[in-house]
Amino acid sequence: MKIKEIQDIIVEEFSLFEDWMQKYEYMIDLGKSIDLIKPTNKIDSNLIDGCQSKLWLCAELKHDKIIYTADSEAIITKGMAAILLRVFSNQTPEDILRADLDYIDQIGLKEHLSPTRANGLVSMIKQMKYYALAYSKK
Amino acid sequence: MKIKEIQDIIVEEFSLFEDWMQKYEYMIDLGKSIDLIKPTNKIDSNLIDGCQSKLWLCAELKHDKIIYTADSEAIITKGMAAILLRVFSNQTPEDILRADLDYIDQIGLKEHLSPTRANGLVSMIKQMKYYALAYSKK
Amino acid sequence: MALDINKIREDFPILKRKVNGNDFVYFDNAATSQKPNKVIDSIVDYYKNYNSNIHRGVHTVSQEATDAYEGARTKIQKHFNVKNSHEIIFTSGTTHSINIVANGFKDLLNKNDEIIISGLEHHSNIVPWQMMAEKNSAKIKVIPINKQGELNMEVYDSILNKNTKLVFVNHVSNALGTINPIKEIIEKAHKVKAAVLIDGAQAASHFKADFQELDVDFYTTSAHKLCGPTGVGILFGKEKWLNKMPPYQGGGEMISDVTFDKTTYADLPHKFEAGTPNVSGAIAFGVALDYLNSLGFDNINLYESSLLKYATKKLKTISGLKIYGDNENKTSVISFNVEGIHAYDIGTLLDKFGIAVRTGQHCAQPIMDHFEIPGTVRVSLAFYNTKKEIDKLYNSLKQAISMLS
Amino acid sequence: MALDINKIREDFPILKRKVNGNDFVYFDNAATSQKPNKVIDSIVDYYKNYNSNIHRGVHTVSQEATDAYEGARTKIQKHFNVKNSHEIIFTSGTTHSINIVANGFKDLLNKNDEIIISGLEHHSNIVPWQMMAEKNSAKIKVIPINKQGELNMEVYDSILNKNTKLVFVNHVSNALGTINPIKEIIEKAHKVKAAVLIDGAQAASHFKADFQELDVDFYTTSAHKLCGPTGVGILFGKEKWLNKMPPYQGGGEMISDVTFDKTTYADLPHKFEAGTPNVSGAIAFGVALDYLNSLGFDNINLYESSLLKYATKKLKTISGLKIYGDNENKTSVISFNVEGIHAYDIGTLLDKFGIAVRTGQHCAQPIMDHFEIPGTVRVSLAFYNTKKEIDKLYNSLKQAISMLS
Ligand SMILES: Cc1ncc(COP(=O)(O)O)c(C=O)c1O
Ligand SMILES: Cc1ncc(COP(=O)(O)O)c(C=O)c1O
Repeated sequence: MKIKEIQDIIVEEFSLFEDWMQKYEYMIDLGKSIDLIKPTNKIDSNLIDGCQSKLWLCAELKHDKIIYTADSEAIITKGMAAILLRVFSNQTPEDILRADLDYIDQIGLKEHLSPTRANGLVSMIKQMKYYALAYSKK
Repeated sequence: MKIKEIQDIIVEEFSLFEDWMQKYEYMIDLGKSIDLIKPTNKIDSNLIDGCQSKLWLCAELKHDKIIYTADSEAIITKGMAAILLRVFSNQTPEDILRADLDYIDQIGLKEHLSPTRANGLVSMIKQMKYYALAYSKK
Repeated sequence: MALDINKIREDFPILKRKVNGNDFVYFDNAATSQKPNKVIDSIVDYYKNYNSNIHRGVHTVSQEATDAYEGARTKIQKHFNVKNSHEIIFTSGTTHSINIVANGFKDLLNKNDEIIISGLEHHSNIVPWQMMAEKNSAKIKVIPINKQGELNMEVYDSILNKNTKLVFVNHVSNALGTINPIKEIIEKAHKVKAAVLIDGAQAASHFKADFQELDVDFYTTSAHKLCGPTGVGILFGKEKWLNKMPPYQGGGEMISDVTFDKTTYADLPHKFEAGTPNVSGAIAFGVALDYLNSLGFDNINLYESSLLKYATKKLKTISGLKIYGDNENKTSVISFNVEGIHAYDIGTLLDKFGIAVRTGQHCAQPIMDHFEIPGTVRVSLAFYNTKKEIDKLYNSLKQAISMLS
Repeated sequence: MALDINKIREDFPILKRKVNGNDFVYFDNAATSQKPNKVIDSIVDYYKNYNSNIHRGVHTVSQEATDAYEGARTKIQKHFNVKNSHEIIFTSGTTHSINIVANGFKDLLNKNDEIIISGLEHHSNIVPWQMMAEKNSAKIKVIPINKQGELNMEVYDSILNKNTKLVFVNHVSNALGTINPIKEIIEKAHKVKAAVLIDGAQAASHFKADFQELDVDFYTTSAHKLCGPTGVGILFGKEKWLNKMPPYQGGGEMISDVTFDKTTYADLPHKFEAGTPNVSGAIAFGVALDYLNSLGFDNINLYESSLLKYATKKLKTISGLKIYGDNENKTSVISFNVEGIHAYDIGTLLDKFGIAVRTGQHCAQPIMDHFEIPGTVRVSLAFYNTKKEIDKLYNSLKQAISMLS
């Protein structure tokens, strides 16, 4: 599926929630259910800077697509990471570089992506784009 | 004449002025007319700290009374100094130590004696009192 | 006289706002305090009526500003019972104050000298000494903390010796709220002729310290922690120390004579107040102290203690909740974790309920290392908080935990 | 578009006050500027609605404060056309900014290195270098000034050499108003690989500098000089220099990792922003720039030039009045003496007429020594001043002179 399509699905999913609590419960569930990263990849060199909870990000190229995996000690951060990875992972570097984040705005979670918020997600997105850039030049 | 009497005379004199301009013209005249200090005493060791214009103060004891002399580059400061010396000079150290400055308030020139004003007059008064203290202990 | 909290809350406009649709509950007072109208009004009054650069000005407005600025210094002097007003230096905050002293002692110490820091310190009180020790090779020793988050005074006794030149301890720990036995620390330090700097950033909003009675050598605090504005604080230093220390910054005000060959430094306090100071900030700081004194520190203390007791008792009933530094000598801070849940998650959900707490290391990583935790949730109270707000915290916390478990 | 000065004056509440019974005329703008309502309102808004400590906070109000604070940094970045926002460091003012650089170069220079200072400097720009040179034994050379109060550029060319590591010049002299040829100074310094710090405390309120076009290495200014609040300023530094320099103060924010053994410094700009910054001040600084930009610096410049010309011409008609630094390249400052009369006396009488001027050395004793005078009367103009006010100055000055002669 293309990035835009996945984003639209996510926006639709979130439109069903009636209040922030349902939304957060969903994020927390995402954070809990998804096993995002291989334990062997939970190493310091995969750590993202500037966050209150540890946040790891990994990327590998498979069949011209980047598979991202991530994990966080904080479950809400992990849930947010899951929402980001669902869109970006398993896409071509070029598509990833072109992708925007408007859907995060639309589902009302933009606050988590403020550059001044200490959760590391903005740095994580930057890092994902760097990986995409690196792989696109190969 | 006693300090209090001189102060009363000054207050009376100033009560005749109708506006600040007359008052300042009088001060300036005082500053101009009175030759306050011997040129040989205009030396750095007689300088008062913390003023925009140089201000010198001298004290000597004659017949148990202190004769103060002072001078300043700025004429208004010199005038103010003259008003202060008229009261304090030629008095006994004890009377000087006891004297207050309410008359300056009464003649409406208190602003010149603010401790934060850069004219040195507050330091000069302090210095006059120090001299009085020193002589009273002799 | 008991405080009328509802009336007091009227003084703080921000307490009326909503956060995420809920009434705002501010439990981040250790980070910064909220400001009463009087303080805000004094800033407006300054800028609307008598803003001017101070000192050396002969015009009326400059005089008014100077008098208000120096008047604030006198208020602070009186509040802390300081002997001379020139022993109060206006700084941009505690961090700046501490750096003045660390810089000052750089040249006064050498490699045989030792300084003692407590293990309960905020980064502001660690890094300057490390930077100093890099230059003069003085040795830094640490008073460790025990399980209750208190200083181990036996170790203090054992590391204190005739080479000790300085002891640095905060009055109240920002991460745990522990009140340190500063009187005892000072007395013992003075026996070996060491100077003592007390970092009062967390203490000054809770109690009134008497510097002469404490016989403290240096004391620092920030206005923004005690209902005053940002960007201003003080360094108190005994005259003899301030005279001994070299100036920290060069600039206007702090010199009495400048030529290209040589510069003579001005008298205290100007020697340490280079450049245009935060005039409106200093004045508003004085107004903040007036405000707090009008409530009365005894009253503040009494009320805050009862709040702390109430909150501690209530939070402890939550299963899996662990308070760090749960000791008898503490004030207004509850630092905790809930088993299996990350502090960040709790903070994020509490915010959704309108409750502001701080999460993380609280600039005190060594304390976190001591407890082997990445951080805590910190609830810090002020006199304008209420039991009702604590109830709301309790309920929201329970709900957050159930969402996160 | 010409400025509507009467409308602009409505923005400045202080201009409506009386001084000694007269309309207040403020000609002490080089000491500090007055503040428009928008700036004052932004401070009130901050404290009433979203005051909080910034960075690392996860709660909404902390986020709002952080966003506004960082937003102010971005405004400043754009205003001065700076490449990276982290090249803008918030400080407590120009003096602090300059001291960061002086401290930073302390370890980067040794006794064979030379630094060049202009003879037109404010004390803030002299003393830090003297303090630095005492430590690293670098040599300080001075660009002398000529009779018109301009820098002697021939001497500059002759003292600039491959040992020159730093050149420090103010953009505009506070004592005389001279605009220095900083573009030329920077270009020549770069040819010998020296860095250049421009002190823009007096310039930034009059014109908009483009730091990338100037290719300047460091630039400093204070908010209070450009319609912003006291207690905040900036240091601009090129990334490569800021990375090279050691931090100035230790404390919270400026470290990324603290243990008692070792501390790792945080990234720019935090490395130089230890402790709680002047949050409300930084935000209001941004608002002040917005305000000035809404008037337009070209308009401000044009209007101020015409005011200066008018005032200069008028004052020159007074016999015995001598202007120092009466040259072509100057802005908004008239520094003068009247023969046989002390500056202090003129300042005192003008104040009685409600007119605020500054008298004395203006923190620039070397310039006074150059002209062999104890000080001057300094009239410094801003865009909210009017020709009518200059007429009033002229008349009052004439009257003062007649009283004093
Ligand atoms: C040219 C110049 N440099 C530096 C300064 C110092 O600025 P501040 O006092 O805001 O630190 C001033 C202010 O008077 C100045 O005019
Ligand atoms: C104990 C302690 N010391 C020092 C500081 C630093 O104060 P400031 O950030 O106002 O410089 C703080 C503030 O967080 C603190 O809590």
